[in-house]
This record gives sequence, structure tokens and C-alpha cells, in this order.
Amino acid sequence: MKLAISSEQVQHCRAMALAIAHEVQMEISRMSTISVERSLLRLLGMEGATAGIPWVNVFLEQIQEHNVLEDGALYWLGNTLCATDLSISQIGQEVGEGRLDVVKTVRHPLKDIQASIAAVTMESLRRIFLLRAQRRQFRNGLPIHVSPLLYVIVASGNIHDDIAQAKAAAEQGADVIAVIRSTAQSLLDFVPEGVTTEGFGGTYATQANYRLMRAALDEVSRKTGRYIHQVNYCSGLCMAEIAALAILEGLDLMVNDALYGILFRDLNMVRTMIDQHFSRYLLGLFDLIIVTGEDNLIKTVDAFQEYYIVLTSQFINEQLAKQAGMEEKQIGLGHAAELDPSLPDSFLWELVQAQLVRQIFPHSPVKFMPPTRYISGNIFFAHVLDTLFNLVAIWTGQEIILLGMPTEGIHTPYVQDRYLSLESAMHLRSAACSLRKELNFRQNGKSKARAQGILDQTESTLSEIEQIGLWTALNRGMFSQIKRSRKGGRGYEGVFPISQFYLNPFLDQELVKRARKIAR
Amino acid sequence: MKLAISSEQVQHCRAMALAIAHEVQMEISRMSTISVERSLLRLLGMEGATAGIPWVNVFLEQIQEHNVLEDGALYWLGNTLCATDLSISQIGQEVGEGRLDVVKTVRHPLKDIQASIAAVTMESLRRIFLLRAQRRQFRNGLPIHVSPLLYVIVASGNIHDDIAQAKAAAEQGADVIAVIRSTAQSLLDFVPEGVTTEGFGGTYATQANYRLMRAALDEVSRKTGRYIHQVNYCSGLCMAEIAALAILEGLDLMVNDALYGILFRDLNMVRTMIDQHFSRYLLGLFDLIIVTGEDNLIKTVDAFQEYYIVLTSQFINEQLAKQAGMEEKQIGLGHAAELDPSLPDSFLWELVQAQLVRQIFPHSPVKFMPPTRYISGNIFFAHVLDTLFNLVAIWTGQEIILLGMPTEGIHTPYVQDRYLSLESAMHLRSAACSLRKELNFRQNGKSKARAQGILDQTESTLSEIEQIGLWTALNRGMFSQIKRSRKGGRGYEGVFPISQFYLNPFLDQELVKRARKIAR
Amino acid sequence: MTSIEEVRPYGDRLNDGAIQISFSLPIPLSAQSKEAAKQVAGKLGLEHLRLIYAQDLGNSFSFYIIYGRTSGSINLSSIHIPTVDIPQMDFWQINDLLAHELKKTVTVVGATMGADAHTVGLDAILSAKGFGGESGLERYPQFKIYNLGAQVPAEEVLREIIEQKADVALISQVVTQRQSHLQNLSYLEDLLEGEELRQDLILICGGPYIDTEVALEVGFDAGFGPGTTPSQVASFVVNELLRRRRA
Amino acid sequence: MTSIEEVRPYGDRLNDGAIQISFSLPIPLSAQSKEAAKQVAGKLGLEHLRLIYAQDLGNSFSFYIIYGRTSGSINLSSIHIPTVDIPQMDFWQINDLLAHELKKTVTVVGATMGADAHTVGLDAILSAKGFGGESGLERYPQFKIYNLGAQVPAEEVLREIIEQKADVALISQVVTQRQSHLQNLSYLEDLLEGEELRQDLILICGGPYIDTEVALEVGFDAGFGPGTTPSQVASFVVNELLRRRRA
Ligand code: B12
Ligand code: B12
Ligand SMILES: Cc1ncc(COP(=O)(O)O)c(C=O)c1O
Ligand SMILES: Cc1ncc(COP(=O)(O)O)c(C=O)c1O
Repeated sequence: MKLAISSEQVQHCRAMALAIAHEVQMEISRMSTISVERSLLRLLGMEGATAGIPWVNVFLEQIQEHNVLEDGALYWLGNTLCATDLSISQIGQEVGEGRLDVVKTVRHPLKDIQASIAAVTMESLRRIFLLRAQRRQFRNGLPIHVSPLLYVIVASGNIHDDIAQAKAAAEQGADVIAVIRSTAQSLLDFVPEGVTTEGFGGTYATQANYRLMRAALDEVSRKTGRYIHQVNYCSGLCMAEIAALAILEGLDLMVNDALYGILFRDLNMVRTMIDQHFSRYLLGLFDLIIVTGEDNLIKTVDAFQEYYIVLTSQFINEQLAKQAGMEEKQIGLGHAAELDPSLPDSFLWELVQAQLVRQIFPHSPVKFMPPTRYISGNIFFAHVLDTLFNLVAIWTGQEIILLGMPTEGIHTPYVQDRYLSLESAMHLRSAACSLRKELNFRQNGKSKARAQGILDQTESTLSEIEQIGLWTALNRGMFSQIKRSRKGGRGYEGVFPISQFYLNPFLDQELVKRARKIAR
Repeated sequence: MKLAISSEQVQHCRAMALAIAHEVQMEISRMSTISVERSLLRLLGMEGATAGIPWVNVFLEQIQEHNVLEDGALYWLGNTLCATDLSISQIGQEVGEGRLDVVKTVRHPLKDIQASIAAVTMESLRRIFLLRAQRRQFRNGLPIHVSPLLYVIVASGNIHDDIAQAKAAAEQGADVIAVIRSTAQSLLDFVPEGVTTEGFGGTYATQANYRLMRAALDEVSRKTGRYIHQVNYCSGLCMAEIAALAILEGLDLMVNDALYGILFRDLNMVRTMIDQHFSRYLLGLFDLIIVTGEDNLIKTVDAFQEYYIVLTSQFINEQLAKQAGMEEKQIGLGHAAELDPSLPDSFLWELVQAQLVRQIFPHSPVKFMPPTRYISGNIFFAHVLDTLFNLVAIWTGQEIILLGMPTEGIHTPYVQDRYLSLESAMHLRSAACSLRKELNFRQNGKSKARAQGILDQTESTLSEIEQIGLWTALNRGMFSQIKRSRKGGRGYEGVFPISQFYLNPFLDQELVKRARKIAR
Repeated sequence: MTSIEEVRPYGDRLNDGAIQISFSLPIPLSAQSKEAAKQVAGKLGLEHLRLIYAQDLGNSFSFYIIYGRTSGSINLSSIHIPTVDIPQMDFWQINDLLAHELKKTVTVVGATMGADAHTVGLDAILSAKGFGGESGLERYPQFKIYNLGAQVPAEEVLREIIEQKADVALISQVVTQRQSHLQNLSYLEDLLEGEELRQDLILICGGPYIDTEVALEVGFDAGFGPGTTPSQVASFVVNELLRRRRA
Repeated sequence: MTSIEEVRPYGDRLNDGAIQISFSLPIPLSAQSKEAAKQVAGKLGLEHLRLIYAQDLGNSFSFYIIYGRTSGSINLSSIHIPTVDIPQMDFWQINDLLAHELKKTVTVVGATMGADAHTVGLDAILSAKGFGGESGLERYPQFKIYNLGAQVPAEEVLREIIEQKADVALISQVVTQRQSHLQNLSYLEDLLEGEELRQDLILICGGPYIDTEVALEVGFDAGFGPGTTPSQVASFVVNELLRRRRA
């Protein structure tokens, strides 16, 4: 089932994407963001909120107010640890409840601070490696899944309904459950606290909600004998923090895209680049898989003409993730076709595009995303399109299919919608299991021509971006005609250059190696 | 998209099927049936009924009562024409109303009878050729259809509702409308008369109903700018009569199978063979297309293991039709897969089987039939299976698709069911239009093996039937495990050997040629 | 938590009452027809209506899909299913009971009656190969089966019942258009009453649209719908024989 | 023939009243749950019920598909659709009327408000490339468009209305969960009332689940749903300007 494209051309694309990613990396290497800092505090165990405001936020506000943000959170945490005999958790509480101002604690020598932070970091790393090992063990104790994994969403707004529906979905055959977030959460510069029951178009991502869902999914994993993967969104102004919470609570996959927030949430690009880098570093370190969001790129532009931007973004997402230390098998690139069903040959084009992605990123657990934009209220025709989508996914050997729902044009899924979607996908997983082996593309047909055309456009787009840099490319609207400026968008105020006191021993490879060893 | 099967093996199958058909033909060549005789009367214009009993039936009963059935209807009609100055229509009425006994008319010399029958036959042939030419002209005046033709059924039991729904279906995109018959009509040894509004699971086939539907479809053909084909069943004890009526009323396709009645209606096999032969002769002569019913063969047996019987029956149906003078392009062989959806690779098998039929019968407008037996009340999953079926049909380049309905497991189609089915099929007709050209089967994969296996089984089955003859094969349950005896089943009493007085100038090729020429 | 006394449809939230409906109207699509469609849904008592799809079907027909909410709730504790009370037995238990306790061979006449030619359902119950992983009644040593097949006139069923001195008649009916199944079943029951055979016979029907309710309506003893397995039917027969013997 | 006074759903026969419904219940599948499902349908007034599919969904949920018949009928002649009365104009007529009769340039502020990030619908109406084969309002010479884009707080919409001295505000709302669209729209209307700006403004909303009824409910002048084209919106605006001028 291979398309006859040149591997040199693919290599060239990859090389250009690496250059693009590398340039970004260089520019942000001496910077951090308040989200990254809060994520560090969370990794060290600072969990809690007062009057709805998380302690980690108050902590950051304190050092921001005193204009010492550039030292970073861990410097001031370390100093407070040296200056008081409070635990991290106690510090959080004192700060959160307004009784302690960390910047007003007695200044201690840098090396003491470093030592105390190294110790708590070591402890944190060890604890997390242990948690992840336990999870791996639990997963490996259950039978291996039939491929592809079937991914469905829950989005009731109420974590209890989400859980009830997630468990039902798992019993129906789902392998992966994603809780969709409430509409505006990505714009919040804090992570809400506690168990929540009111969201819009989704449910708030909170540590408590993660924990409840994880317990429920582990329970149903045991019941069904299939490991049920938990997913949430690692995006928005709290991207890095969410990564930390997901790691602590045992999630398996994170929707995490380098460009999505910039383009579709109007988040600041520098902020987002820093956040995505550190998130990916953490997720990679602790063996989570990310899935990117290239489907969004063709939701508002001509999906046939501009499909190359999907491939372009995949190359860039891949290299940015690799810069953050991730392996290819951890980088689930997003794919979608979103073709107008009235386009002649639309099924063939979808097949070709799917095969192209599979072939160019052979180790990526591509996340194959269903049609949405041309789905109307006709639930029957939606089911037709979703069935064909499932067929293409299975035929081209994708690893994760996000199932389309018959009611995509109406509401977030009802409990039976997932059943109907799973039924279609499971049927095809069996009925079309050998298609990939049994069929070949014609040598020089229009399939080949289409694939080549996309690759050519991608190559020239990457080459242009390589010349002007990613920032300028975003500025010129090269991604789906959306123009963003370097300092524009939400969250720029949370970006800062780091001072010589700045600390982040989670990046210390020696420490990490030691922690990993101890945790074994 | 070709399967690498040997054309010698296919030729061998065809040769054996020819021998089988030829043997049957020899045995029935000096026989006729009351249905054939009634069809002759109808072709000559005897239309009408008294107290629900068609005149043609009363006519046959008269000659049967007097034990002169072997002379055939036309001998006695000819004699009556010579002996009276009644028209055929008047004779019908006199007979039907019990005022005239044709056997009691004064006997005239055979050559006078022959001459009078030749004259009215000539007139009838001329009139029918003219009618068919007008129809061809009407059809050719409209744009050519996109392939495949989309075939849907109406079955309300009420001809007026059938018409309303047929017109709606045509506007929705249907190209072919079949009116399903009321459940027991095939067991009736007469064709009901007049416009009917009460049927069970379908609507009675009557000449008046045909006429109403034809007018409605012609009207909607003009409206939509697409010629809408009319279909009915040429089967049951009145098979030959129905053929005559269909010809007179301008139908386009007839569901007509050599074995269906024998196997699934327990009709006598000799009766059925004679009836199918003459029906096909007439249909072929007047340029109608037949579609056979091989789908039925796998509705009650293991459809994977016994699929070869479909192919076997297709070879036999083809040769029997050719014996009756039909051309390959008039012989729409029936194909269905009816595979259990839970069978692994079921989609691949369906694809392979579809391609096999297409390849072996390249000139046949194969009638591609949807899944029915594994369709439950789950209308959504039915829609999934039907969509995949549509895809296979279009992919393998079939010419006529009988669309499956989401409510197949529940009721004969509602007005919206046809819309939803057409929507799915029309989508694929566009979305998958180039698939056939763009994809190839792997050389020596399991597709090839499956195709070869079916062909091998078919070859050996045909070879067995060739040795024992078709009658014995039917007797031994070689077709779907159903056993029928030569003299068993309904309708054997209507079969008779013909006497030396017997007349049927519709078979006179000279006469036919002349009539055709005059009608031009 | 769901309350047993007040069960409501569930779409995305407990008690949201969410229901999907679809239907056609014999009028062309227009703003007015859409309003009419909503009124149809309104008359069903649905609230928060969302007409999410409307499509002209040609020739003055139109199609609608609507989501809405019902406020009605069902009291589960008031629902009693009679058939649940019949103890289900398996092949061995049934034959054992017949051979040793009832000491009886059960004679069964089965048919698809009238114009109906659907034999698959009846064969699933009767023929050796059975259904749902179970053997059919032909395999039960204590059963004697006369399967008359398809398209059998009621009169012939009657004749066979008399001839074979049947204990049980199993009648399959699949085609339901214009209620033909009810007419056919009632007709047979009348014939049996006429011959004063009804009393001593266990009269059972089956088919995809048949259930106990329908069966009782037409004077039968039981009705079996989709998914019925041979042992369920045999269990009913044996229980009924026991009950009658005791009575 | 269909009678205008008594329109009923049509499945396969005139006036058969056929309706399909589907829903889930938060209880596991059982004989009892099926009966409960039928009762749900019964409470909708459906008759001749046929429960044709029932499926356990796991974790104490179950799903049902039912066909039934409603005896309710709709009197078409009593349905009056208000919006039909507004004369539809095209691009040329609208601009002509504004340039020569009303002598006015119409200032429009458009936004997707609140947390809602769905801009495609609003852009379909406003941006030059338009929708349904028509150009968007940006192309209308007599219109001046300020498209604020997505996720705009109501307060900012208000500020912009004041700043640009807007004649028209076009608000898109796509996300409807927990009725967030109604809350957002009402809130803006309240703000405008508070500033005494409501009177002079033409206040319009739109989105896939919006219609005139919904719009009037939240105090807007009009609401536009799926399939709306730019000229329909412009027609409404011009008609409203004419009406207000006359009043
Ligand atoms: C196979 C089939 C046929 C085959 C039948 C072959 C045969 N030898 O049986 C053929 C092709 C001949 C056929 C023909 C027709 N069919 Co048909 N057919 C079907 C089909 C596809 C499957 C039925 C089936 O075999 N189900 C499998 C069995 C195992 O299920 P079951 O019958 O429900 O049986 C179970 C239970 O109900 C119960 N049971 C059944 N009977 C009995 C009896 C007793 C005593 C007991 C205890 C239990 C019991 O136990 C069984 C096992 O659990 C259905 C559609 C569908 N997918 O359901 C249409 C369907 C039943 N047919 C239909 C129709 C209309 C026809 C025709 C009348 C159409 C026509 N006018 O030509 C013809 C005429 C046949 C006739 N004279 O009756 C309609 C019926 C509509 C209705 N509600 O009235 C259906 C639903 C298709 C449709 N949507 O239009 N058909
Ligand atoms: C594209 C899309 C997105 C894109 C939006 C990109 C963009 N820049 O707009 C992205 C990926 C960002 C997105 C995100 C989300 N989406 Co979204 N999305 C869709 C989708 C697939 C298509 C919507 C669309 O573009 N329609 C095409 C336009 C032309 O149609 P329209 O909006 O109806 O507009 C017409 C009319 O309504 C009218 N109109 C519309 N607005 C206005 C305004 C005025 C003034 C006037 C006069 C007329 C008018 O005129 C237009 C032309 O005719 C739908 C599903 C679907 N197929 O419908 C889901 C859908 C709308 N999304 C949904 C949800 C829940 C979300 C999220 C909230 C999920 C989440 N929690 O993350 C997010 C968050 C976004 C947010 N904060 O709002 C739900 C909404 C459910 C509900 N009823 O509440 C839907 C229905 C999907 C689903 N089944 O769950 N989405
Ligand atoms: C890549 C990606 N990230 C994140 C999100 C979630 O959006 P939000 O920013 O509302 O959490 C989405 C939504 O579809 C997405 O596609
Ligand atoms: C080949 C064939 N002929 C005829 C019929 C019609 O059956 P009847 O004999 O009831 O007209 C069918 C029904 O499906 C069929 O498949």
C-alpha cells in the first residue's frame, strides 16, 4: 500500500523542520514563563487553593509583584525552605492564605538554595518515576490492544456524568477516553481547583477531576481486561502546569500542539513556545504520549487546497517535540482530511492523504481525526461519513482513531452516540483488517500525483519558513491565513528572561538519571 | 483491479453451463404451460376479467376441460376467429362471461387457423415493436445516467402510495423503481385485474397497476431529466404472462430467475423451466433486461462456505437466458454477499466476490444486492453495512445497485429510508469514482486465494450437475440444500406436451423479422 | 444516582430526558412545514425542541430530525414482567423432566402459516442445527417434530394437528404488513376452537414482531420474539404441561 | 390526498402517523427495561409501538430504537411564519436603497461573544468571501464593518458599539451547553439597556441553534440560523431601518 514518494524529499523536509525548530529553541532557551514556574511548584507537591485561587498562582504573583520573577519560582521556594521549617505544602498554604510573602523571607546563599531544591526535586522525580512504573506495570499486566486504539470523548461538563459515560464507553469497546475541557479554560491563567460539575461544552481540567477519572478508568480497565487510556488537553495558558498534573495523576496521552494556542486561542507565540517545550520535556521524560492538533488547520480554509499545511505543521511539531527530548513513538501527530463530501474523489483523496502521513511518520502513533466541519444535523449521513473515515483509518494502519459522532453537528456526544460510533469502528477493525496487505496503489495514477503535489507544496512552504523563521511565518499568516504578532495575544506578560539565580533541576540530566535508577 | 484468475477455467465453467442448459432445453422443447398460453392470448390483446377471473384463464380452463389443452390456446383462438366474426377482445369477453365455449366452435382447416393467427400475431408484433421503439426514443432523448443505476423498491401495498413514493424517490436520485409484489402472488395461477390498494409486504402486479406506474415514472422522468426505469417480478406461476404484460406496458427490467420459484416458492421445476424460457424469449425480443435472484441462494445457508452456489447459478442462468435468445447485456445477474458482519475480513471477501462476478460476466449489468439477513433493528448499523456495500458496488464498477435500507430489519421502506440510502450511494458514486482505476489487488494474497477457491468449487459443482443433469441436481439439494422433485411443487398440472396442431408464431423468426422491419 | 421510581431518558446528564425523533410529512419543505414538524414533536410532549435537520424528499414529502426532552418518568418498580417467572431449563433438565417426571413424548407441529415464506425463524427453533449455540427441538429425544415448512394454509395446520395428535403447535409469522400476522393467527385459533381442540393444545407463535402481549391478544398461550432460543420454547412447553397436569 | 387542515406524519401510507424515536435509559438492559422503554414511548402518545432494537451500553445504560404511530395531526393553515413577510432584497437593491432612499452608511459591529471561539458562521455573514454563493457584508459599499472576532467579552462589544456609533450589532453564539448562549445574549442586552443604547440599535444574533423565537426571548430584534446568507441579514437591517424611520 505504499505511495511512491521520494525519501530524499521527505528527509529534506525533516531537515528544514529541524532548522526551524532549532532556531525557535535557541531564542527561547534563556526564557521561562509563569506557567512553567507553577508547573515546577506543582511537581514539587504544592497543591491547594484558597478562595478558588491556587496557591501556586499566589506564589508567582508574589515574586512578580516584587519584580523578582526572573529568579524563577524555585529560587524563592528554595530560599523559603532554607529560611523556614515549613514543608512545600505548608509554604503553599501560608502563601495562599496570605500569611507568608516568600520574597520577604531572609535571603540564603545560592548554594544552600540549590541544595535544598535539588533534594526536593530528587524526591519528586523519584516519586513520579515510581508512579509511572506502577502504571506501566498495570497496563502491561492487561492484554495488548487490538490496533487501532478507539478514542472517544466525554464532555458533559459534570465530572460525574463524564465518569459514568466514560465507563460505559469503555465497556462498549473504547480504548481511550478524552475529557473535553470547558470552552474558555485555555484562556485562564490558572488551573481551577477541585471536583467540578458545571462546564460549557466540556468539563474543567482540574487535578481532582483527573484523579476521579483515573480511578474510574482503572476500575473499568480491570473489569473489561483492557487498559483504558486517559487523555486531556495540555494547552492554553496553563499548558506546562497541566503537563505536571497529568503526570502526577497518571494520564496516558495529552493533546498538545505547538501552534494551536497561538492560532486558535490567540495566545502569545513566545509564551506558547516556551510552554510547549517544557511540557513536552516533562511528558517525554515520564513516558506520556502527545497528540497534536493539525485538524484545526483545515477547519476554516479550503481543506483540499491547503492540506499541505497539515503536513508542514506535522514536520514542525515533530521536530519541536524532538528538541524537547521526545521519541517518535511518543509523538502522535494529528491528521484530518475535513474534505467537502461533495468533492469528486473525496474518498480517494482522504485515503491518499492518510497513507502519506502514515508513510512519512512511520513511528508516530498518528491520531486520526474524523470529519467535523461538513457534518450537519443529518445524523444518518454523519454516520456514513464516519464509517468511511473509520475504513480509511483502518485501511491505512493508523494507531489511534478519534471516532466521529453521528451528532457532531448538534451536541457533544450522548451516551448512545459513542456506542454507535464504536460499533462502526469495531466492525471495520475486523471486516477490513487485511485491506492494507491486499491492495496496492496504481503506479502512476492520480493518487501518486496528489501525494506528490502535497509533498512539493510542503517542501516549498518549509523552505520559506526556514528562511523567514517561524515567528515571521506566523506573522504573515502562513498557517491557515491566521496572522499573529510576536508580542500579541494573551499571556505575553507571563514570559520572562531568566536571571543567573534561576533554578530548574528537573532539567538536570544527572539528577534525572539518578532518580530513575533509584525508582527502579 | 483485476483478480488473476484463469480465463480457461471460466470458459470451462461456461461450457458446462451451456451443456446443462442445453439438456434442459431439449427436454422441454416440445412442451408448453397454461401460463405460456395465457401470455400468448395477452400479447394478442385479450385483456379483461369478469368477477375477478381474467378472461384468459377462463379460456384456458375451457380447453383444459375438453382435454384439448395440447393443441394450445392459439389453435382454439384461431379456430374461433375463423368460426365467428368476433374480435379477440370480444372473444375474451364472450368466453369470460360464459357465453362462448371455444372448443364448441365449428372446426376449421389448420391452414386457415394458421393464417388468421399469423395475421393477428403480425399485428401484435408490429404494435409492440412500435411501442418499444417509442420507449427507446423517449429514453434516448434524456441524458445518459451516471453509473451505477440506483435501484430502490416501493412496497406499500397500495399502488397510489407506491406511485407517490416512487416519484419522490426519483426526485431524490433513484434511477430504477421496483414495485415489490404482495406476498403470495407468485402462488396465484392468474394475474389479478385492475388497480389495487391492498397488498401484504408489496403491491399486486396487475396490468392496470403497471400502466399507472409507467405513466407516473414517465412524468417524473420528464421532470428530473433522467429516465426512470420500471421493474417488476417476472416469476411465479404467471411468469410468462407477466412478461407479456410488462412488454405491453413498457417496463424496463424484470426480476426473473430460472431457479427462484422452484427453490423458494416450491413451484414445479418443469413448469418453471418452460415458463422462464418463453418469458426470456419475449423479454429478449422486446429489449427488456432481466435481473436474476442469486441473493436468495445464500439467505439460509452459510454465505461464506456456500458462496460458490451463487456463481454456479449465475453460469446456469446466463446460459438458460442465452438459449432463449438473450444477449449478455440483457442478462443482469444477481449478486449478493450476505456475509456475517462478524466474520473477520468480511469487507475484503465482499470486495473479492464482487470483483470476481464483474470479471467473469463483463457484459452483464450485474444487479448488486445489499446485505439483508444480518440486518437487525439497529438502523444505524444497517446504514453502516449499506454504506460499505455501496462502496464495494461502486469500487468494483457494478451497473445496478439495489440499495439496502436502514430499516431492512423492520419494515418495507418508509419514504425517508430511500432518501437516506440514496444519499449514501450518491455520495460514494462521486467520492469513490476513481477507486477502481487507482487500486490493484496484491498478486498472490488471500484475495486471489479466495477467488480461486470459489472458482474451483464452482467448476466442480458445474461438472457434477453436468453429469447428473439439472433436474437431479435440484432433487439432491445441490442448491442451498433445498430438495425438489421433478413432479413435485405447485403448477405441474399446468404443463403439457404440445400436439401437432399447436401454434405459436411468436417464435417464427421470419414473422418477427418482418414485423420489426415494418415497425421501423 | 438513578431513582428506580423515576427513570428518565439520559442523553448527557442524569434526567435530561433527551430523545431523538425522526419522521416525514406529506408536504414540501418550507418554513411552514418546519414549524409543523416542531408542532408534531410538541404534541408528543417534547420540550426544548431542536429541529436539527430538515430535508425535502421530492414529490411533496419532507423529512425531519428533532431532538427534544421529555419530562415523563417511568416507575420501574411498578413494571412486572410475567415471563420472568417461568423457570428456564436446559436441554438436559427438560428431557429429564419429560422422561422421568412427566413420562411423556411431546408431539409438535410447526409451520409458517398463510402466505408467509419466512422459515429461518421457525427452523432456528425446530431444526437440529438450532440457534444461538443451542440445538433445535429435533435434537430433543422427548420431542417429536413435524415441521410443515412455509406457506402452509391454516386448514392444513389444523389437519396435521389432528392427524399427529399434536400436543403443541408452533406457528411462525414474519410478514406483518396490514396486520396480516394477527389475522392469520386469530383465524387458526378460531378453527381450533371450532374443532374443540384449543383446550388441549399448547398454542405458541413466534416471529420478529411477536411477544407475549401480541400472542395473548390473538388467543395464543405464548409468543416468542427476536433472539428466542429453542430451550426457551421447550421450557415454556414443559412448564405449561406441568401446570396443566397440576390443574 | 393530504389535507392542509390535518397533516400527519407519513411513513408508508397516507396518515399512518409513523415516527421513529431513539433514546437511552440509565438502567441496564433487561426485560423490565424494555418495558420501561416502551412506556416512555407510550407517554409520548405513540401507539402500535414496535421496540425494534435494544442494546446494553455498559455501566448501567441501555439504548432503544422504537417505531410507533401518532394520531396527532397539524393544521397547516393555522401556522403563520412571521419572517416570510420581510421582503428579501439582493446586494444591488440593498445598496441602492441605502444610497438613494435612506442616504445612510450602516455601521456594524460583529463578534462571537463570551468564551465562544466559533467564527466561521459570523465570518460567513461579514467577511468578503461570504457564504452560499453571496458576498459578505464587507463587500456592501453602504456597510461599514467592525468584526471583533472570537471570544469577545460583552463589555468590549459594548465599548465598541459606543466607540463606532454602531447602527447594528451582530452577535454569534454557537456553544449552547447549559444554555450559555442565552445567558450571554441576555447579558449584552442588559448592558445595552443600562447604557440606554438598546433603543437605537438593531440587535441581531445568529448561530446554528438560533432562530427568531430564541432571539426575541433574549430581547434581540432578530435571530438567524443555519443556512443564513449575508443578503438575508442585510435585508432585515434595511427593512428595520425603513420601519424605524417611518415610525
Ligand atoms: C431472509 C428473508 C427473506 C427470505 C426468506 C427465506 C426463508 N426461507 O425464510 C426471502 C428472500 C424468501 C424473503 C422474502 C420476502 N420477504 Co423477507 N426477509 C428476510 C430477512 C432478510 C431476514 C429474516 C430472517 O431470516 N431472520 C433471522 C431469523 C432467525 O429471525 P426471526 O425470524 O426473527 O426468528 C427468531 C425469532 O423471531 C423467533 N421466532 C421466529 N419464528 C418463530 C416461531 C416460533 C413458534 C417461535 C417459538 C419463535 C419464532 O425465534 C427465531 C430465533 O430467535 C428479513 C429482514 C431482516 N433482516 O430481518 C426480511 C423481511 C422479514 N422480509 C420482508 C418481506 C416484506 C418479504 C416479502 C414479503 C417481500 C415481497 N413482497 O416479496 C418476501 C415474500 C416472502 C413471503 N411470502 O413471506 C419484510 C417484512 C416486513 C414486515 N414487517 O411485514 C422484512 C422485515 C424485510 C423488509 N424490511 O422489508 N425474505
Ligand atoms: C469548526 C468548529 C470548531 C472550530 C472553530 C473554528 C473557528 N474559527 O470558528 C474549533 C476547532 C476551534 C472548535 C472548537 C470547539 N468547539 Co466546535 N465546532 C466546529 C464545527 C465542526 C463546525 C462549526 C462551523 O464552522 N459551522 C459552519 C458555519 C458556517 O455554520 P454556522 O456556525 O451555523 O453559521 C451559519 C448560521 O448559523 C448563521 N450564523 C452564525 N453566526 C451568526 C451570527 C449572526 C449575527 C448571523 C446573522 C448569522 C449567524 O449564518 C452562518 C451561515 O449560514 C461544529 C460541528 C458542526 N459540524 O457543526 C463544532 C461545534 C459547534 N463545536 C462544539 C464545541 C462544544 C466546541 C468546543 C467548545 C469544544 C471544547 N470544549 O473544546 C471547542 C471550543 C471552542 C470555543 N471556545 O468556543 C459543539 C457545540 C455543541 C453545543 N451545541 O454547544 C459542536 C456542535 C460540535 C459537537 N457536536 O460537540 N469548533
Ligand atoms: C490541539 C488542541 N489543543 C487543545 C484543544 C482544546 O482547546 P482548549 O484550548 O479549549 O482547551 C483542542 C480542541 O480541539 C485542540 O485541537
Ligand atoms: C428472483 C426473485 N424473483 C421473484 C421474487 C419475488 O417473489 P414473489 O415470488 O413473491 O413475487 C423475488 C423476491 O425477492 C426474487 O428474489
